[in-house]
Amino acid sequence: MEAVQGARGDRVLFSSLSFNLSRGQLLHITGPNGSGKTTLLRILCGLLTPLEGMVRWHGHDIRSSASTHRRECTYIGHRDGLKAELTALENLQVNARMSGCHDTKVINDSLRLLGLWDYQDLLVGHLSAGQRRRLALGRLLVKRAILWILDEPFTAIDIDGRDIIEAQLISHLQGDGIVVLTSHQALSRPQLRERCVTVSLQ
Amino acid sequence: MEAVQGARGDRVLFSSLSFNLSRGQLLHITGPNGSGKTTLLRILCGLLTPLEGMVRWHGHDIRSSASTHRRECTYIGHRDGLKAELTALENLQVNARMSGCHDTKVINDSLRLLGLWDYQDLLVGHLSAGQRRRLALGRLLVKRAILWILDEPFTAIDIDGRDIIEAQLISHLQGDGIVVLTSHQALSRPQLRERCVTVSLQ
Amino acid sequence: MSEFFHMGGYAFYVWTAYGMAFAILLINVVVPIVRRQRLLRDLRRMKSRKTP
Amino acid sequence: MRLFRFFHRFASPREFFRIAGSMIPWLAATTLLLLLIGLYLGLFVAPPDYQQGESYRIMFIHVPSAWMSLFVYMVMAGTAAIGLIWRIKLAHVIAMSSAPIGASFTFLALVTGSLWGKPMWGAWWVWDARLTSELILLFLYLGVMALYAAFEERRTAQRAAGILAIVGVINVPIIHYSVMWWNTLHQGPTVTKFDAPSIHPSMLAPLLIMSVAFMLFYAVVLLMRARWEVLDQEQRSNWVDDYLEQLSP
Amino acid sequence: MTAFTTIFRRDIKLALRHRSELINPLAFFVIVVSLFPLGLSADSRTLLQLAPAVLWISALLATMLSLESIFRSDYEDGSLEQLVLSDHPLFLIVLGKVTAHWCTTGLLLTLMSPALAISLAFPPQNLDILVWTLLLGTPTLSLIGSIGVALTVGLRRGGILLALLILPLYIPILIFGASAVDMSIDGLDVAGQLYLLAALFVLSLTLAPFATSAALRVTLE
Amino acid sequence: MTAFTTIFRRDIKLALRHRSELINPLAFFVIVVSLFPLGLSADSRTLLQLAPAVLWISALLATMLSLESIFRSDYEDGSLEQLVLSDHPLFLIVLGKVTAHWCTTGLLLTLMSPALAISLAFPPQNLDILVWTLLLGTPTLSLIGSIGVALTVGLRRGGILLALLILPLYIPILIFGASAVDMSIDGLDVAGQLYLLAALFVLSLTLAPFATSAALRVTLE
Ligand code: HEM
Ligand SMILES: Nc1ncnc2c1ncn2[C@@H]1O[C@H](COP(=O)(O)OP(=O)(O)OP(=O)(O)O)[C@@H](O)[C@H]1O
Ligand SMILES: Nc1ncnc2c1ncn2[C@@H]1O[C@H](COP(=O)(O)OP(=O)(O)OP(=O)(O)O)[C@@H](O)[C@H]1O
Ligand SMILES: [Mg+2]
Ligand SMILES: [Mg+2]
Repeated sequence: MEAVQGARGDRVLFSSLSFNLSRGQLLHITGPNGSGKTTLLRILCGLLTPLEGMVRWHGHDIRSSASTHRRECTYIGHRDGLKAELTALENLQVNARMSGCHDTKVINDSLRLLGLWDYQDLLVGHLSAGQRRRLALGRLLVKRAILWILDEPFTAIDIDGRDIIEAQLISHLQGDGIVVLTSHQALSRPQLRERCVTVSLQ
Repeated sequence: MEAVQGARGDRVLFSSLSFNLSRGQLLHITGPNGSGKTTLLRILCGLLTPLEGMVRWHGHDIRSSASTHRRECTYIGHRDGLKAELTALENLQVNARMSGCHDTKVINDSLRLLGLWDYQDLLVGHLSAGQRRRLALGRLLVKRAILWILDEPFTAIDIDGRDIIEAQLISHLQGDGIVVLTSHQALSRPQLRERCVTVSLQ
Repeated sequence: MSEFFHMGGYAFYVWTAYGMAFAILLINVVVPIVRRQRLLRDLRRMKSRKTP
Repeated sequence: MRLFRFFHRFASPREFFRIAGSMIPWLAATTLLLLLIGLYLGLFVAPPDYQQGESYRIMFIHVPSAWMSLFVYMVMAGTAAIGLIWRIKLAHVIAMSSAPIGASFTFLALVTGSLWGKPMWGAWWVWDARLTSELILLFLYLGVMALYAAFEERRTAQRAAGILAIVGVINVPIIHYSVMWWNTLHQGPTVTKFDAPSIHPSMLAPLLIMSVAFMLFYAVVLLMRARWEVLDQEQRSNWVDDYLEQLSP
Repeated sequence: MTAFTTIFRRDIKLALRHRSELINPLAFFVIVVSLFPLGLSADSRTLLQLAPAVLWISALLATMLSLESIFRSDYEDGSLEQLVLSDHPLFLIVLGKVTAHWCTTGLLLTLMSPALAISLAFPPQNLDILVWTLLLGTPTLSLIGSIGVALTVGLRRGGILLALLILPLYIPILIFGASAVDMSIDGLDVAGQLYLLAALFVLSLTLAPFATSAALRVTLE
Repeated sequence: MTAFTTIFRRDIKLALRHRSELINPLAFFVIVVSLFPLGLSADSRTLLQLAPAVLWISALLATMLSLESIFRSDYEDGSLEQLVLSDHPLFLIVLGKVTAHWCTTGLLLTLMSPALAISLAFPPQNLDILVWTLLLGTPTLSLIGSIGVALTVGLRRGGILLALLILPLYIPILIFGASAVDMSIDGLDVAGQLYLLAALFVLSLTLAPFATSAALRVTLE
């Protein structure tokens, strides 16, 4: 569902890159450090404008149909987007409400699933790096968008956590979702690997 | 070279932990998210005071012999400690000078080794996550301390980079250095594994 | 007696001053007592959560 | 040596909690008694001043609270320094419990001062050296309290606020000597002069008694605050559990 | 509207969580106002002459210094890019944040101002005009300020640049506000100034959120 | 000494790299000074009366607003913990940073002040006293400020708390500085005030770096 692309800063990182994704597919973007993975993801979710070309979603340029695209897409970047002064629960509540989910059950289930149930009343500033990353990924569970764009989702996350998240990715793909992610490690589950398209930069 | 330990915030993370390290050994601290790995490393390098017990270096409490300990130890945390407004080269120069190294050859060699030679005149703010991490690790090469304390050194680093860094760890250990690190992934090189002691938190 | 309260025309100043003093001393006594109650309540709750 | 051992024991949280608990009732009773005597002497016995009439009776609270505002600050800074240098937890607790009490004395001195100033100088407030520096003292107290509240981790909060308290000590001599260094509206030293105090004994007596009463009051409130702070800080130790058990069988 | 209320409540909660931060702009206001009598060798006539300007300038500086809190911390922890990507209209989100900011600064400053005015020998019968000008002026300050913050939030140490950008825009408000207070002390009619302040408020209320949203989208690139 | 010069040169280089930031405190100083004639209905006699206070207060606020840059960005990117862990005495590093800060703010403000003073109808023959008080006072402001920044750097949105902490400590300097300028206009002798300012400078030069180092070690925990 996407097409041609551009550059960053003064140097062109990738040019005439182009690919299509259909429902149920996972796109794994790989490449050495500095090859432009983050740049590409930010273009895909509309935070950066490509130097040339455009990104299409359901066939429309995402700049013209920005609101549909935003509603159907969740981006999780290098930074977690959590408020250190709110508790884990409050953070997830705000995130849920901002994406139209008012169901406490969904929120509670997500906390349990992510292994944060016991930490729900702790301020996020007091969580460890990995716990914070898990909470950030909780956005995926409360929003239920079609397109997930994840920039190194597994940083700071332990093996258990990785397992949980990969399971979520699988069920999302089985439910006809689309995932775009970067990661320096290979995906471990065969169910993921069989649905996976890889794009290597440089 | 170290002894008993304590806690963080209001909750005790680990208690009566104690271990000894001798020259040429690598300590791999593992544990799920939030188990206190970062806390332990910050105690080991003197940034946090343990709730109880003390850390000994050459047999002395590091609080009383702080300057020896600081001279002989390098810590690289979750954050990189680089100035976004200076170029890669300038950052490494400042770091080198602050640790008593005035030799441009050492600095140039480190840049080459880390694969940053071509990026030396780029502002660090324009480097990618992995390039920045590499530059932060450059501290190890210019300071030549005995004790290296590394908090998830491989985050955001690609496979090539990981290889380079593991090679450095091996040569450091062979030169009678000590390494303490955390990482959610296992170490890949057999030379590292045979010198490795593992401490699991919780 | 009313002359005493009159304070030679300075009643407002003198009595406000004494009143303020009384109020502030009282607050200083009350705050720790309230804190005591709250702390004991919190500690008990925490302990009862821990035991079962 | 005995004294040293006493302090050493006193500095252990558990003993402090116990000893302070047993001291409070006695101290409180003495304070109340002195306050009543002071008020009686000050309001009924002491004669009106020949210059200021009855308004001078504000002195019996103004001057003790002004003195206490300085004294408490020095206690706070002193204990903070002890806590930082010798890493004694109890010293930090005393320092941080002193801050709100000192702030209220300062506030009281300011309010009563301006209630006294209106009839005497014809203005609620003038920007002269002593008044200003007392106002700064209030801000310093508030700064220490705000900094203490701003950190989540208690130990860091105590030490950071302690450093600020020590830095602010410079203000204390400025307040005290301001009336001598600058010619101001405010009264010069009348009581604290080294030779004979230039004040009539029937006025001096209630003033001194009220001062002692304020001092004791400070001690009582400080111990009360410090006890609960210690209990909170030590909530993980066994003796706290024992104590709670003892309270609610 | 969900976006507005969610964000408004979130920001108020954040402010309340750090109660000390809530009183900080207030404390700053008090301190700056009291710097003036200190720096001047003051008698009450000169003070009164200065009072309107000093009160207004201090309120302006207190607002300005607290402006960064509207977006800075959200930017730094990555929440801001999430808000920009959310499927609610960005201007509603912005409006929620600005309203929360005003409630925790401008509103409190306004409520505080009479006490300070009295210490500057301000005549009590004119306090209502002072309060009215501040009540109409401070929301405008927050609104305009949000544009400046949005423009500078991507820069490190944007603090002073921000001041530089928005002060020129603040000057008209300062002039109308201070002169209204000044004239009311002299017993003149100030309805004109008040209408002007109200007009500026309405204008910025309708335009500033859009400008801020646009600025955010640009600086986040 | 390597530590002092390395850090000093690093910070100066950082300041020069963002030339706009170098002129920011200056610009702020200029703008605040010019707000006053706007907020007041000004004739040159009242202006002259105000000039010392306005100049000093603006210099103080400009310094204060730029204080955060001493440690904040180093804290955020993790450089600060590396500096604390380095094997050089921390107070030398602190001194290097404070000196760099003063060179890029206080020194520039001082050099700028005569021009602004003239615009406030300041008598030219008294400019030297103005410059001297600022030259002795602004380094003290930077030094004391560094303690405050070190204490608040670990807190999010420490900005206004910082003001609350250090303004009380700044007030004596303001009073001596402004009153010296004021008295010199009236033709009085101000040697006493200048000595006092010099004494405060020496005192803070010897004590502040240690207090700052201690504060840094505490807040980094
Ligand atoms: C807001 C206004 C005032 C403030 C902030 C204030 C503050 C102080 C302070 C801080 C002290 C203690 C000084 C020291 O021990 O070094 C003090 C003492 C005193 N004040 Fe005030 N004062 C105020 C108004 C007044 C007024 C209006 C009077 C009487 C006309 C007054 C009479 C005294 C006296 C007699 C002492 C005792 C002096 C001594 O012997 O040390 N004060 N005041
Ligand atoms: N500043 C703090 N104040 C209070 N508690 C904290 C603070 N920082 C961390 N903690 C607590 O300490 C625990 C351990 O944190 P730490 O960062 O050491 O974990 P970690 O083992 O490094 O985890 P990760 O693998 O996720 O990085 C966390 O669960 C958190 O609750
Ligand atoms: N703000 C910027 N301005 C200019 N150039 C930039 C900027 N951000 C990144 N770059 C350049 O773009 C290149 C790619 O950056 P990007 O962050 O997309 O890499 P990446 O593939 O995500 O790498 P990593 O695996 O290290 O995260 C970098 O080499 C850098 O030189
Ligand atoms: Mg990246
Ligand atoms: Mg960690």
